[in-house]
Amino acid sequence: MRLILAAAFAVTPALALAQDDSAVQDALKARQGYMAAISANMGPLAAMAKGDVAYDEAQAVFHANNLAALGNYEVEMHFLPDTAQGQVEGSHALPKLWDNLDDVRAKHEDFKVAAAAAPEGVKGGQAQVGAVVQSLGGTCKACHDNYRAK
Amino acid sequence: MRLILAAAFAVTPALALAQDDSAVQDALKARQGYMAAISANMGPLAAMAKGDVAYDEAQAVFHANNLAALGNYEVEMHFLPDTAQGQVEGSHALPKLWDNLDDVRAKHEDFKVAAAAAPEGVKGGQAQVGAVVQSLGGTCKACHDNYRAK
Amino acid sequence: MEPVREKLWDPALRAFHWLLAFFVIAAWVLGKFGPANMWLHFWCGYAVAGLLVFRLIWGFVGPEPARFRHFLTGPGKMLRYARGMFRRVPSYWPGHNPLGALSVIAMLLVLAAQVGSGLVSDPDDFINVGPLAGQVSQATSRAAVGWHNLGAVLILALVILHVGVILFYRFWKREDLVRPMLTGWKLVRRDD
Amino acid sequence: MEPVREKLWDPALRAFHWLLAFFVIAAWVLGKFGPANMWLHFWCGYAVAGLLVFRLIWGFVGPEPARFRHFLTGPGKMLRYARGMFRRVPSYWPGHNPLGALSVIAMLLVLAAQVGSGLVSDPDDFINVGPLAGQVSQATSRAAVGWHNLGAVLILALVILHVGVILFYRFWKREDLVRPMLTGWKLVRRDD
Repeated sequence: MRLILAAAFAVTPALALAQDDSAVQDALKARQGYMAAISANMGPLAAMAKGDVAYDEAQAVFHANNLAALGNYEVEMHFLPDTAQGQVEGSHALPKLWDNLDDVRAKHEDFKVAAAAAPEGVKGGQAQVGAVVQSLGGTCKACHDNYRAK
Repeated sequence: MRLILAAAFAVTPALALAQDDSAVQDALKARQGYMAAISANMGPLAAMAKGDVAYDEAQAVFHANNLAALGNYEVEMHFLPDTAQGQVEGSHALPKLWDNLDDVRAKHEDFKVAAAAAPEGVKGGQAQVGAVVQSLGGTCKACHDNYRAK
Repeated sequence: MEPVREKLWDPALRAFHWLLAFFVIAAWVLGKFGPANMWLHFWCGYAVAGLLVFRLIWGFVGPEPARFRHFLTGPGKMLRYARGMFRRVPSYWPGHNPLGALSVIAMLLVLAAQVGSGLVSDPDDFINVGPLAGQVSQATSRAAVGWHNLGAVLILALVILHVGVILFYRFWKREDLVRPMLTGWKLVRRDD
Repeated sequence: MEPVREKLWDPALRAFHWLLAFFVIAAWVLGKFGPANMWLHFWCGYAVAGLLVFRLIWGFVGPEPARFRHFLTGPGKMLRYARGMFRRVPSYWPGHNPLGALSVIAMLLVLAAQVGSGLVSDPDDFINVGPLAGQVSQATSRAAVGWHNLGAVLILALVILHVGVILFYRFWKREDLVRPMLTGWKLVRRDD
């Protein structure tokens, strides 16, 4: 895994040199779109957990499946070097993210594990959705607390 | 499946009314980020298929896994009604996409199937990657031809 | 003066014409209805590009009826020709007539533009990326896909016009333009 | 004049002080080191909010030493107090001294701001969304997370200052300020 990512990052600078700005823009688009997608699927689950929306198993499973798919996506590849807040316009990632890639990887792994359990986890009722939202939300917070600009 | 999506779309307008512009922006961000992510993973595979980059099984599998994860994501939820080109700034989706949602769904299913086969498919050498890129690229084209603004 | 049967179109020009027709139609059909992998469409495009280069050269060094200076005339001559166009008699014109010349030029220009936009197109599918797409900006290579689509519509319109006018000559003016392009021989009258 | 032992701090004020200390510290520690689900932090925050409301009311209707008008003085009095501050003698001050009053106000304002930013914060984790986050714009609720973080730093600074000054009084000026806040009884001298 490390090797693959190392290889990916070895190739990346070459691409970045070729068309720097567009590569950066694509990276921001991909990673911020990833977060928007997580958010768009967490939203309905959180609303169900709080009771703002009636529990609907099929819909809960639908969003949980989407989150599981996102968990399997290695979004780290879009965190190109030198694309932190202050380095490129529109980035909200703190520079220290890049100094703690092992930690970031571990936290993303936590999200992946929580998301993988979500499709089964949300079945059975509102309380089930609540538990899933808690476990997923915790992994959001873990990373946002440290690596997202406030 | 239809029912879930129907339910998803039944909830969506309520959200859209609550904070119309931000919901639309989030939808664009999520779906365009999804495309950017596909592109960012297809790129290295296409380069390998063409021989621009040396074949590297681990890296090919890495990107194929990412594409498989994206295939499992139901991006259709981000194609909110009235977010076609001409209706919202920055959209490149043609209005007829919304008139052919069954076809769009079928085409996304083709991508999902092709992407699911990619992680095993790319193993074995450059020619294998070529075949995977062909089958995946075909599903890109199928949808772009009809539903993406030129 | 009576029209005389003469060898009007040289063999190279006739070969050019039918090869161009073949490759343009093949490219067009493959483009619209062909397989997702468009390598055949690409090669048809390269063939069209080669044919266009030949035609450009032939327009300067080929036999008289093939030369641009022979059939590119002024608006006066075009108007005069257009005025007599609907008479139900063959034109017996020794080459591209003044109006047809416009159509020839339009066809060549549109095809050249179509080749150009195709070469730099990037439809974002990773399999049908034009060979020169990397030489232009991403915005250009994406826009080129749109121009290429538009070009296909223009080409269809020009081909329909071309075929329509040939049918008009055949059934209204009673002049067969197809056979001369196959055999080279045409009934012509040189009275101007 | 000799200092006299008198009942300075009323029971409600003392309860307020120690409850506030408890909930602020609990909220702070839970915020930094607590579990991902911050419902305990939230309830500490609500407790702080309630205590602040009490203090605001008590500042107008409570016993004399608790009233704002009693301890909010002008800069002259503050300067005079500051000048004598480093003498190694107890202040025997009958309430919040003119400089300490500044600290009280700073603490109350920062805590009120902290409660406010916490109520409208949305840290985008779907579990710790402030109860009033939906009442403000998304940009505001996101920015509020930043203000809330900044507030935590300010509170830490004020608490350290508060404890530092108490230690300074205890060991430099040889005046115990903690015991009066527990018992209510303090040695005071009313010579001004």
